[in-house]
Amino acid sequence: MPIDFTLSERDRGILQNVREEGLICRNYARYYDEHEEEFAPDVLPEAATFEPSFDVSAHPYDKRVDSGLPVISALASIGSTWGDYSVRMRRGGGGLGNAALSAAGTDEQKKKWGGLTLAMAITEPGCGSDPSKVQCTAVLDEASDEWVIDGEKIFVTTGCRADGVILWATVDKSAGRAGIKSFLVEKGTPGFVVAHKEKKLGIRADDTAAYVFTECRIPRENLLGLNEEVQTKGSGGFRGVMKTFNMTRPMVAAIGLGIAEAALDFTREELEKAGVVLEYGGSESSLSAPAARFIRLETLFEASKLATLRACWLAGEGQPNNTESSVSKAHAGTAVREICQGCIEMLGPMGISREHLLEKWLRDCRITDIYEGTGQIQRLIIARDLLGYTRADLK
Amino acid sequence: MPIDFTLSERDRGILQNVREEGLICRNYARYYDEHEEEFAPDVLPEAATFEPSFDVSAHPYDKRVDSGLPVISALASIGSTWGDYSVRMRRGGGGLGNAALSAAGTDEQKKKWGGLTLAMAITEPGCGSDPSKVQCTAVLDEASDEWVIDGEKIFVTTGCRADGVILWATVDKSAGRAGIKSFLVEKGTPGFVVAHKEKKLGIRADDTAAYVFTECRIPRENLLGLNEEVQTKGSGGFRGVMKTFNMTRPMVAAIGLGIAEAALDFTREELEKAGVVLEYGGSESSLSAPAARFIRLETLFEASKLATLRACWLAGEGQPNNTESSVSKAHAGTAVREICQGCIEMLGPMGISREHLLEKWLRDCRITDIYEGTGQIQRLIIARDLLGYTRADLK
Amino acid sequence: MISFELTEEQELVRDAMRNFAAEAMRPLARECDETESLPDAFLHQVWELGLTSTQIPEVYGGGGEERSPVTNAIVLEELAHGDAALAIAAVAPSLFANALVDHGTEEQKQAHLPAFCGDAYHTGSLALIEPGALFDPRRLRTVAEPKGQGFVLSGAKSFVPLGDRASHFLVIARNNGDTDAFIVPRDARGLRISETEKNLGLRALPTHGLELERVEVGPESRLGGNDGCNVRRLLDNSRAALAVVMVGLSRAVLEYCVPYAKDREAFDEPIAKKQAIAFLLAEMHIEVESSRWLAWQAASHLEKGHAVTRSAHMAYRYASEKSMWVADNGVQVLGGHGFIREHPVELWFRHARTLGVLEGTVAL
Amino acid sequence: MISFELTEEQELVRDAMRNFAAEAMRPLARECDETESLPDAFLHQVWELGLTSTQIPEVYGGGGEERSPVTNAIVLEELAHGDAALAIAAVAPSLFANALVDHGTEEQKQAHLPAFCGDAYHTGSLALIEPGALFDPRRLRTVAEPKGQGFVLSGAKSFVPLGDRASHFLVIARNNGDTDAFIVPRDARGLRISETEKNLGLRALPTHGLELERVEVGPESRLGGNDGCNVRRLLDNSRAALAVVMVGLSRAVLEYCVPYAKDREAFDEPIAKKQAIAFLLAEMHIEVESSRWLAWQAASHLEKGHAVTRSAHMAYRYASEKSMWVADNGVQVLGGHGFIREHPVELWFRHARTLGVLEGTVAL
Repeated sequence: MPIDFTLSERDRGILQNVREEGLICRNYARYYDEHEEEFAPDVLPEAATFEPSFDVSAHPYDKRVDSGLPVISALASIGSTWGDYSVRMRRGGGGLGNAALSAAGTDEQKKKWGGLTLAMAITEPGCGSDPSKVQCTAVLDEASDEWVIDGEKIFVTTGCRADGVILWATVDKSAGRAGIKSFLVEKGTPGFVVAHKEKKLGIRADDTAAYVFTECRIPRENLLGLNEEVQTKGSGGFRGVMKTFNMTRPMVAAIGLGIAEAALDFTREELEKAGVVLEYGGSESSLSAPAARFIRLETLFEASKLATLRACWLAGEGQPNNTESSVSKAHAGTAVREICQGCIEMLGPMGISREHLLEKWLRDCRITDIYEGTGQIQRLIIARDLLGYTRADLK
Repeated sequence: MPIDFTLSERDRGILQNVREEGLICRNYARYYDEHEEEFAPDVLPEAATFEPSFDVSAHPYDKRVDSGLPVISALASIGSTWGDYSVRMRRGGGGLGNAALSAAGTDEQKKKWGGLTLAMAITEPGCGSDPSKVQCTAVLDEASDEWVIDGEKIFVTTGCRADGVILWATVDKSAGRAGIKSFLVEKGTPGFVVAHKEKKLGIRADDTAAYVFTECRIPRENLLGLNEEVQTKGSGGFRGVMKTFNMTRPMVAAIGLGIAEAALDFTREELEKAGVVLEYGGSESSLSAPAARFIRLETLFEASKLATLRACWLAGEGQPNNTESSVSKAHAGTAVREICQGCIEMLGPMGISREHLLEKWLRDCRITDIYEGTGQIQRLIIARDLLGYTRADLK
Repeated sequence: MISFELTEEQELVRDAMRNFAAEAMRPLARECDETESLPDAFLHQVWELGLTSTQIPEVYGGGGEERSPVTNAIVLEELAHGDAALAIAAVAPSLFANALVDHGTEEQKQAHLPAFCGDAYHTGSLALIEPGALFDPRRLRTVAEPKGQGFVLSGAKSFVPLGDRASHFLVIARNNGDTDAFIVPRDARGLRISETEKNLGLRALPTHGLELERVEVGPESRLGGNDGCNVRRLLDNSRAALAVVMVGLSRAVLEYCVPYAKDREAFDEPIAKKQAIAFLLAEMHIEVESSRWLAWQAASHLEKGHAVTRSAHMAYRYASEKSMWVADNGVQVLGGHGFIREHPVELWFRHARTLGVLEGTVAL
Repeated sequence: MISFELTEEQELVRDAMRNFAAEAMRPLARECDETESLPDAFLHQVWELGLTSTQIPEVYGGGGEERSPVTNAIVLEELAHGDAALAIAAVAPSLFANALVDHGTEEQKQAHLPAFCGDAYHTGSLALIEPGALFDPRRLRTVAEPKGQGFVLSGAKSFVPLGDRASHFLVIARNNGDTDAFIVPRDARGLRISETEKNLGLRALPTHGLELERVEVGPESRLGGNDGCNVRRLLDNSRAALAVVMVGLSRAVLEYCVPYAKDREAFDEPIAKKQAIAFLLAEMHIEVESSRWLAWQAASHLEKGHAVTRSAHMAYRYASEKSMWVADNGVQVLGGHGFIREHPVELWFRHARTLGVLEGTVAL
């Protein structure tokens, strides 16, 4: 369909639903921020009547007028985390592992596990942003047709509350990055232990876990995408694994943007209460300092949101979006930091009070530029694509 | 003397003189910008009665109350280029080669050549910021006690109008950076040709030349510092050459800051004429957008100026200032860009009119972050010092 | 729905304009800037593309093609990628013609549109900006006072593009609390057109100052007649269009820097292999792309007749900030070579800062 | 003359404070933040350093040492390098005492200063900030109305540090066009002190809201007596001091990140060897240094009795912007580890954003 930036009735309906639920989540935001040891309930009482936000299949979809699934998912993520990042995580379907499943799983796998909340486990104590250093192993036991997983994972978002996890493990260390595959492990599988829960700057109600896998056996068909072959030539094999990022990166961007939008909306309201006039279409010179600053931040948000929708739209069209996914994540990663810091600075001392959520949004949003590949990693990916460089050319 | 940020009577007298001369230079600024093929006269008629700005020796110096030579030189540079960068260059003594001479020359050399305007020639067509790639050679002819120079230099600031040049040449290519030495070549020496004059974005009246040296013979004592030994062990030899940068970098920062201060002063005046109120001591929230932005830019200027004075003060105390020199240049390099761009944006369309000098200041200041080592090179130097890394550790 | 898909037709026109820009504009840009001249031959060549006339209704002699602000944004990005100054000269007639088509009375259309459908380059111009610091398009000082059936215009304008050859000026003025646009012929009594202004960038595009000393115009000069017109929308359109120009410019910088950085060696390898340079290029790419989507969004709002003041404001401000950033860092990537006039980045640097304060000179 | 030279005495005191910060503050910081508590033992320990009492004239029981705002800046940077929240608690008494010394009448000095020269930690506090968005210290809403010889204070304050233990508050209020400071005892009638506020950072430092409901105070409560005092200078001093705190904080971040980056490996080498990380560290260093010189300049202006509003404003705003930048990028250098509370960078990130909006809580 031709270039278009308007939402259909269905789009708006979904988002309206998401926002309403978001506002309910927001009621619990402070409580679970201050009680990080507790988990928010799966279903908030006031939200019991809502459809799960991400079940877009509940809405009849007309491809001639409605936004595609990746786009509406990103918009819904913005809407949910606008309510509250952490409490939102309790409303199934939105785990980062689910994005990976939908990007790289077979149709059967999607069907089988689509209903679970799936975490995504990549980082290990020694590896940080360097996936080629993955030490976690998956060994095929042909006798039992099982994969045997051993290793540790840290910084697993929603790791405690998830029903299962998609993790990266190597099936052949000598093959380097090409040996890395994604596997699905359900909670309750023997040998899979949640070892530790992190205390964090933000997103405190959304737990971050450390996992230990010890001779953990999973069915052979739990290999995401079912491609067992190790393509040592070229990086084709690893690219398959990386593909899981092509939706998670814009989704992470969207999650951050929802927080930033909450900060902007709160700040706009406070500024307007204080008599600040926001005027568009003129020069900055006639505006007050907070009005000019606010409009700049709002513009930054809008730019970041469009970059994210662009990456999602490409995914929906089945077009490659590796660069665009990194653009969206890199853009949002810095934008949300600047927006939340700026909102606090504009409002002054009230911005740092825990009587309001603004200070929490600053803390929550800060993860955006870190997880699923830091901003630095995203820029490396973009630069390589731009320059036609390999990983060896540009490190 | 203890920490102090006030100027003595002598300091103020020198700077007053420099500013008055600067204002005269400014009268000629537009003309020589638009007539880059012409040279401004050595002595502007209205300025004939001024002492040369940099002849601080004309002022009795009391080390208990007056700022030291490097500091007052930097302040004087700010004052002169506040008048006009390019026309200022016509008033002897200020060439970048002179800073090198004063940092690395013997006392006798300083005495002999101190009165000349000296350019500094480092860059070659193929080498950019990489001094170890210097192809220009100096071969000692023991028979005649002469150095024979061969090679090409580009981007030589004030190269056409200078009385001579300090150039980098290698006496031993196999020794890499350690083989590089600085030589002084006076204009008129056979074999030394000014080949080309660049057309530039800014500082158009300050010529930028390309030199060709063909069997150019200079006296043996024209080796700056007279140290003929090539220290292949360690980088001691090259450090001697690099030392010339320890004053040129803050001087380049100061030159850029003078331009930025001119832009700020012009903008302040126009803002005030237009009724913008600059108020200090309160929150930004009560200011107009241009007032808040202006004060931020002014603050950036002040921070950059102090970083520059700090590097100069260390030089005056005979303390190492390698990192601080790079800090001053890196800070000023970005600050002046932001300041001049911001001033134009604040003033709106009038800022881009050649009826005023603001647009010229934007063009003039842009060189600051490029010559004498780009901002990227400066950050590399700072990072290496900070991390205790060698050039091999951090490239 | 959210969609970023070009139609086949848009892809074709984009490719055609990309070729035109590369062949007919880029090679001219430097000399036109250095000599501050706008060659008639170029204007003739661009006129033959029919950018303006094809979208004018047939009844006034035009091609009658439906006008698509989105398609026009795609075209304008390509032209600006060639050269921003020449691009503005190329599409300046559209601003005037489109304003008439969108807001003019039947009489105004009949009087002015046929001239845009002829064989020779013909243009009007927008007189919006006013001299002095802190110009704000929402706080104009030029006024229109009613006199009899008509108006008396008083004030001063600057940065009026093509003031040397525009047949008419669309003078934006305050009219009793409202803002209106007045069609003023260049030979109007009391109107003085200045010498060509000298600017930082866009030197191939002549701009002029206007002095309006009690210029008396009849009622037919008020765009939209007795009802006036939506000047706000006209200016929003113009700001959105300027955003597109800045996107094209930024893309030109990026596309020049990428091969340069791969080719240029320092410390034994291409500078592109240094993270400091590679990250600058990545950031440029991020901003070129993001600026474009904001500009498309504003164009799409125009196309659908939606409110556009806010989205055009955002597109313009963002592109202004980011095109300056991109061009400034383009200079940095080239180092010393970025500062000399052998490379086009020097020119784009000046264009960027100039475009970023112009508030509007073209239309989609 | 321009000089950046520390005296020998300044070097000694700097080294002593650096040790104290490393040994007595840094190890406490995380737990004090997590538990939102300010240990009396620490206050006692810091009191023994005599930071406040030594500079109070002997006649009031103090050490009578000459006060040097520059030396105090050097001291405060070191304390804040230990922990900003504890540092503020440590020097909060000085703000009150110095205000009395500089601006108080003889009677006020006699009444209040001896308490600061005892063996036990004793403090007053500055009640400057007011609730609500867009607080501006130049546009206060708390007012003092004359009544008889005295005044009636009405309004509300927030972010009053140590409101739980301050014996008196220096309430800044508008007094008939002027601004004045009033010494209000904590048990004044009509004064309500809130529960401890909950803030983003500086959680070890309790802050409180004050409600002043027609608080009647006598003429002796007006700082400076009938002449009033230079409140502007008092606040400038406080902003300059806060700038110094932010310098110490930024330096702490940098000094933590440098060894971390050298130690942490990714892609087979320390992350510090990546230009992207190395340049961030270089930039942090640039800003820590530059912020410090601006703060020193303001301190020097204070010391010499020069005008300080502009230099203190610049020092405060610059340090506010840059300490946030440094702390934010400190988190980035540590990546995932920057986000968890095992490392102090997380704490410094929250401190930085908090300090950057406080406008003033300490003095030099």
